Amino acid sequence: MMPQERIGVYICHCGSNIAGTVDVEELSSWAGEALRHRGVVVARDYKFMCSSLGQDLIAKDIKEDKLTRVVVAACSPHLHEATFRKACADAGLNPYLCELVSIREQVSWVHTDKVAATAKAKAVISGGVERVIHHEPLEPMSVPINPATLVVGGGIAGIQAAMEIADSGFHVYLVEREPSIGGHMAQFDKTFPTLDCAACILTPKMVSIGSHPHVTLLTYSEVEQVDGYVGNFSVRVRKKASYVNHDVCTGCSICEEKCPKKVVDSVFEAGLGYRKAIYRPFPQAVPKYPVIDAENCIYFDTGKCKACEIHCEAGAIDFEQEDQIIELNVGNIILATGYDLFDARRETQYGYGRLANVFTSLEFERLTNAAGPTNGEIVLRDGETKPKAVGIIHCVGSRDRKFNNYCSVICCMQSLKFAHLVKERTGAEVYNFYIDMRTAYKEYDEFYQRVLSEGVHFIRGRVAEVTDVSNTPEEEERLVIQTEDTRMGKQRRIPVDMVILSAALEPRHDSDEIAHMFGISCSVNGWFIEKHPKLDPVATMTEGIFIAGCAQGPKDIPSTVTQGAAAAARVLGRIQQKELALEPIRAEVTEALCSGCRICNNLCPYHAITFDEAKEVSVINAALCQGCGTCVAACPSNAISGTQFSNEQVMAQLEGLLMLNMAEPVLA
Amino acid sequence: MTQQITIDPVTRLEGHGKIDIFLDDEGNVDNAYFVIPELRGFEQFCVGRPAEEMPRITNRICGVCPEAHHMAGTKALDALFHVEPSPAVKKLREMFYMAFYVTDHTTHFYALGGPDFVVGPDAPAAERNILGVIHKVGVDIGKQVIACRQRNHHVIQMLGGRGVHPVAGLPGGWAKALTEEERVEVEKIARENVEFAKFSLKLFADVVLGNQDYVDLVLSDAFTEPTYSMGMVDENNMVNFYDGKIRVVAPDGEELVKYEAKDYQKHIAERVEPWTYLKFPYLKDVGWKGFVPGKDSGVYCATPLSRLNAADGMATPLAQEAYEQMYETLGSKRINGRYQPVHYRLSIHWARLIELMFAAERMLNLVTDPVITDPNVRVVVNNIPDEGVGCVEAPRGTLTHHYWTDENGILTRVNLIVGTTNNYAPIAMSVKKAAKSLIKQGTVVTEGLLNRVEMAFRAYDPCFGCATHSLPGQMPLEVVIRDSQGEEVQRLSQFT
Amino acid sequence: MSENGKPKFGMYWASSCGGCEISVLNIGEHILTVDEIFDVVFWPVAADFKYKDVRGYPDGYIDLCLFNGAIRNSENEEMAHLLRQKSKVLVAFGSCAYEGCIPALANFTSKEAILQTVFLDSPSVDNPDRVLPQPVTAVPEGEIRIPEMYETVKSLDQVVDVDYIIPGCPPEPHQIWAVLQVVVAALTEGAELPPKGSIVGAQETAVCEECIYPKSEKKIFRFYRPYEKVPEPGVCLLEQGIVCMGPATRGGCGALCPQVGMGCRGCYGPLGEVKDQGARMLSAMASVIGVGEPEMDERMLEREFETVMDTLADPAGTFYRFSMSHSLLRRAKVNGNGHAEPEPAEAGTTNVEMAN
Amino acid sequence: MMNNENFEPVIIGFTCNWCSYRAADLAGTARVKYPPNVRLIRLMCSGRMDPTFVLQAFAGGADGVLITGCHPGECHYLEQNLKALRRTMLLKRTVAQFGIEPERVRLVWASAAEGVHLAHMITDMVEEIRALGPLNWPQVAALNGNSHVPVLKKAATVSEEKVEVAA
Repeated sequence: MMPQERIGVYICHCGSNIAGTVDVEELSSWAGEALRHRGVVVARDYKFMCSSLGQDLIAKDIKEDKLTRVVVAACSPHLHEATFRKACADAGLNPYLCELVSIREQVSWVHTDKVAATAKAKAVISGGVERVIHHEPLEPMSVPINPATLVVGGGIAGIQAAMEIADSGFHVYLVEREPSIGGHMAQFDKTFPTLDCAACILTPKMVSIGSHPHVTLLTYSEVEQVDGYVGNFSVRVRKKASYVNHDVCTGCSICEEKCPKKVVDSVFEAGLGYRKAIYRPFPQAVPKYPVIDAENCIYFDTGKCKACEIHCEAGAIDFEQEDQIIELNVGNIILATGYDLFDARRETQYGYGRLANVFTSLEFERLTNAAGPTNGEIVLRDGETKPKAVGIIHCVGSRDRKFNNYCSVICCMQSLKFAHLVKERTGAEVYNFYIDMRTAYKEYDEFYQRVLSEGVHFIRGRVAEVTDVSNTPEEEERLVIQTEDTRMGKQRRIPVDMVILSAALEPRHDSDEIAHMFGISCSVNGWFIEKHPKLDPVATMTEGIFIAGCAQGPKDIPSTVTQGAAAAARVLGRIQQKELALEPIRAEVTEALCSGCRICNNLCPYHAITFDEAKEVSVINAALCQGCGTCVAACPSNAISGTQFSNEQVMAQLEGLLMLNMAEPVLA
Repeated sequence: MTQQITIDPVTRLEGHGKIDIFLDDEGNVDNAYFVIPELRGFEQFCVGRPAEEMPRITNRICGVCPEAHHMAGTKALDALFHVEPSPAVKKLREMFYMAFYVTDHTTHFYALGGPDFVVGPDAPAAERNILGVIHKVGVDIGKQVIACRQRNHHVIQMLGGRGVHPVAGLPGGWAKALTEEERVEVEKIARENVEFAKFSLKLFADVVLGNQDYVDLVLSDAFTEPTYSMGMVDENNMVNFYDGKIRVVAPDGEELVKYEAKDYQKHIAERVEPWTYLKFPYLKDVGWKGFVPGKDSGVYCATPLSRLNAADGMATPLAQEAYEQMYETLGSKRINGRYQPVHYRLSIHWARLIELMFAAERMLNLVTDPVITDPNVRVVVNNIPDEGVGCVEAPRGTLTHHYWTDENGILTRVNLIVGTTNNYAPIAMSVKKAAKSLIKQGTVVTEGLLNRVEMAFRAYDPCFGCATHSLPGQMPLEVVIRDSQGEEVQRLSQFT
Repeated sequence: MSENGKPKFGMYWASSCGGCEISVLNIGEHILTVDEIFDVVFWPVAADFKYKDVRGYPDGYIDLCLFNGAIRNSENEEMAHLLRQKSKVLVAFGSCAYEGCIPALANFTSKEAILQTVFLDSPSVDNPDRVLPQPVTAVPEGEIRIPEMYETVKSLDQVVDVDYIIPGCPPEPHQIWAVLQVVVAALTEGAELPPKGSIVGAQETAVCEECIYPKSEKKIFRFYRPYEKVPEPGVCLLEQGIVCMGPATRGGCGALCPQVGMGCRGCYGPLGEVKDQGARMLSAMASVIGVGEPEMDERMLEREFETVMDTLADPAGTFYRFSMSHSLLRRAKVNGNGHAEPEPAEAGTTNVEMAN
Repeated sequence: MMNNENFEPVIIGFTCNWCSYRAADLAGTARVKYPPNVRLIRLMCSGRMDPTFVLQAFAGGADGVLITGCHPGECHYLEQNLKALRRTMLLKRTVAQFGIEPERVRLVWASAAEGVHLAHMITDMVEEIRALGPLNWPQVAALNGNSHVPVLKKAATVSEEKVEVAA
């Protein structure tokens, strides 16, 4: 029978790169003869196939010899596959009917014996010819991109990302767990190294986001379910009942004044201050509406009180309010879910929670914050005594085999900031206990120098313990920091009145669930994994899901903002494309052959494979599939086929490489 | 000049069986060889397999009696893993096994051996098959036979998983328990079986015993061969198919030995001949004296008849009744309470029907036993396996499986002594004898004559390598007579 | 068609166990219908025939010939050629003819090892002169010939051209009857026959499709041999770690074995375009082993996997239980019964100890 | 062990598009030399590696099969290389029962940066297979004249096209 395909074989000299080690003329005449019965109708060799003249050769043959397949034997597909595919496409041949096999990187450059190299090149070409016979014309898949975007997390990263996108005129849904956006930054007083006040730079952004025409703010809300794929995610959000009707509430906060129930504020005030059962986390909260914390509300507990309702002139209180389920359709998602602070109690030897005047960094932020519980007064727990000496311990829970191996990045600068503030406001002696000083960013080290010059003490060494057991009269009634001073090379005991622990940044306690819900993954430490640590730090392995800020790993505010903007830029790029073209290398289930054994169901890291309970067959979502082919190889029924790497194609190439297609099977 | 008559193929015996008859210069039978030309080698290729698979591998030795190999293999696993099955398990297995016996004996009597009698040994061959039987006795009966096979195969599938090649056997247990609904169904089937067995015995009495020619044929010297008889007996020395000791009695009825199946190697050895792929077992206690009958020759039979010969009787009433009737009719005397063995090969058919009755009655007893529906018949086994022997009575003779494994239960060694193999020597002898007594100087070898030669071994229901069957009782015999140069001088076949 | 206008039917067994014939008989009363519809011209199990007649038949005389049994020796192969020549439609009937079946497990070992084991090392054998069966034996009266046993068990399609395949060990009666009806329709009413080479009497999907147990995602943490676990009722056996060939095995039997709590044996052979049933099952099973995390140290990973795989006894014998002849490799290079080479001598001595 | 010095093994290598194939490219651009006995097939991921390919390679006359992928934890598709590892391990156990030395199947991790490493692994494997000697599977399967020609398309009648070769 006549071969069905008309195949052209093109052998590149690549100057002497290939021709130097491989007998290219021999190859082309051999291919023309020995592979004719396989459908090879043209075989040429040429100096530089990738040159425009070389490409013209191919184009000409495609037209004149009505080629249906093209095999180019040249360099690595990673170099010129696109080139030759385009050449074919321009000549009217589907680009995927062209196969580029490497006889340079894999033959001429790595072998020396011309005879052996030429023999191998023949095998490689015969493999390409057998393979290309089984190629199918493919079209890139295009997915329409829904222009709306979901941003999860209302910290500075999320705010920045949302802002960038909204300002470009595309809609953003910003979901925040807490009653207000702002995140950790809203809790800070000053920001290093410039020491400008966090609120001053953050709140304007919060306000404009809150009132932005293209932003739907969903605070006190959590994402419950995510379906779909890049361009077409459908997201279910639960908006928790706030028992306050935002349509009528004016945010006058009279309800907060009148509410009789005081609650320790362990979130915003880090446990240093109180809030009411109906509350806004802080005065500049966005949105301005309060929420009722049902767990602590007297009415919800006893059925009596209703003080807020009584005093609310707007009549905004609504005890009957229920959680609201909101369905969103978005094209892209940015996860900016931030971090949790390391629980300093776990470093028991530092006494946090046991020794009153040991504070965490976040507590201290509140302490120094003018809007904080002490109106910015740096005092001991008693609320009045000013410390005469303050110890600041770095790396609490970071760079510590017992807890987290990683460096939390911000602690050094944060501690320097604290040191400066203590000095400035109390004149107390300040001791920094550090392992290494890490001030590697614009103007960071300058700040370090400045604090040094302010007379802050720096002691290098891991602190052994913080204790209130005194050995000397001067230690009495004080906290003693027991440490090794590795510069002096001796043990030291330093009495202080206040200890600040620069606690580590940790992944959110529920980062695993979040990752699973959005179909991405977490590193061993629990941070979200980026698509590429260097070249693609804000994308993930799942198309259409991006990450920004500390959710991806500890970082300071500038980097966080940068990532927020970067993620936004990536999303905007997608939105502008309107449609997304995906490589047509995909796996597909042939329903008629699927027995529903479900072997394949949990093999896909992108959750592209689902089970259709009604039809009892497995289904692959082409837009989620990345084409790795693992399920194709695993399907015991051969019910899953993989385009461009089908069983037929690989087996054919295999037989070609073994020269089984020769009239006489020869094994070099 | 010497002539060689080749009967090829006899029938499929792990392939085909072949008889080579050599005539001397006078044209008398010099010698006759019964040849088994195929070997599959289960004993070797099972090595390396997990032992627990043996019941599901060795049943492929024979698709006609896979249940026998499945059961022998399963019992070998009990021993191999040192686990004693619960009474419920034993009874469930035996009931399953009885259903198999009913269908297998039915198949043989009506489709294999039966035609010789029902339609007659000299009837045209074209009629001597199951359809011939049906024509003779009527379609209704034919349908009864089919129905009997079907309902019992239904039980086999219910408990074994599949109608052919069951899968349920496990060390110390059985994969499938019997539910009450199923039990009720099986009980009904068992009762039908008893009725069918009664009917079959009556048919035999009417058709065979009612015909003096047949009786003479049965009693004729050409079909008489006194040898030792082997069979499995229960604690009361009654016939049992599933479990018991192996008893061997001399031609005159004297007990030679009664041994535990696991000791088979002490009492059985197998000869090898270069002209056949099948081995010839014989009694070690007597010794191999060649292909000769009698008390001094280690040759023995393991057939329905020899099972009856070796036992003191049948454990169920109707079967016992039929048992006594057979021995009385064949003129056997009771010696200290036991009938003397009989050695008329053709009466094996009769013995088979008596066993059919026993199997039916036994099945009924078991299915009405309260423990039969115990749901806990599958057990977890943790013992370290080493070596085990399993033995049952296959319809065609005592069947022994012997396995050795490593501590992971991977087989290192396998030995199988298969039902019909026991009878290889006696069959060879019977064939030779029939040939000698039928082919004399100057005889023209005719089809009827060939059929009589054939009848000599058909009575054994031969299942060589336990894979031999020809349902119409129709051996595709063909005789080629060549001169010493090998030139064909006469070719004839029994069905022209 | 013969004088009486009936299609001519033949059935033959090569190296098989007879189960295929029993399964044909198990179509019950339909057997009488078969007798009515067909003119049986060759069927050792069910009717008379003349060998010399078969040889005398004109080529293609038999309309439908069901051939069961594998090709184990020269005689089997001769019959295959004869019947191919005499038959219009030759069907590989049952697992042996289709893919070798259980007897093809012999392809894991060698002819020599088989003869050694059976005739020399068997614990009960009495063979002082170490006699082995010979193709030709001189006896006082003349000479006796027996067929040559092959080294490798072959499937029917490896010796002759085959028109259709009916898989199964044995094919289930309801499937046999279904196929016969199709053939009759084709022969009598000229209905369309399936394309040559089709697998008939079975379905396009795996056993799981017919299996009574609901399926869910699979993660196997260890394998259980059938006596190591009493399966939880109503749960897929493979998900419980009990090896079941169902996912890689063609359906059509009705998923009988799993119904009694035993994993599918795999007797209906591979699916669709699958070239090697064993490799498919191997790949599927290895894919769903549940242990091991990407972060783990490589040695640790391998240890974890080894532990799980140690619970899977005799992988080759399991994956290729029925399809050995038709597998890509077809046979083992040396004795592959889990031993590098057969050790007859050693076995022999142990045997003596056992015997005494 | 027979003397195989003059024996040139044929080894089929499966590579991952993201790591080992690029490692092979890198070996080329770095002009690292290795024996010409290995012929590579590109897959998107070692997870695509189907044991059928390996058996087909042996059946078709290959003396060894090299499977390469990203290091554990570095898989471009997260953890598909672990599936390749599991399949390869089970495959080695299986082919051993066919009397094929497990060494004839080798799994090598090679990141896109490890061109030299990959070249070394290839050289090493070629020498190991050379020492093992030819596998000759077509002949093994051909015992008893089983004319085992590995599945190959029928050679079509030679077409009349005249072959042009660019001057």
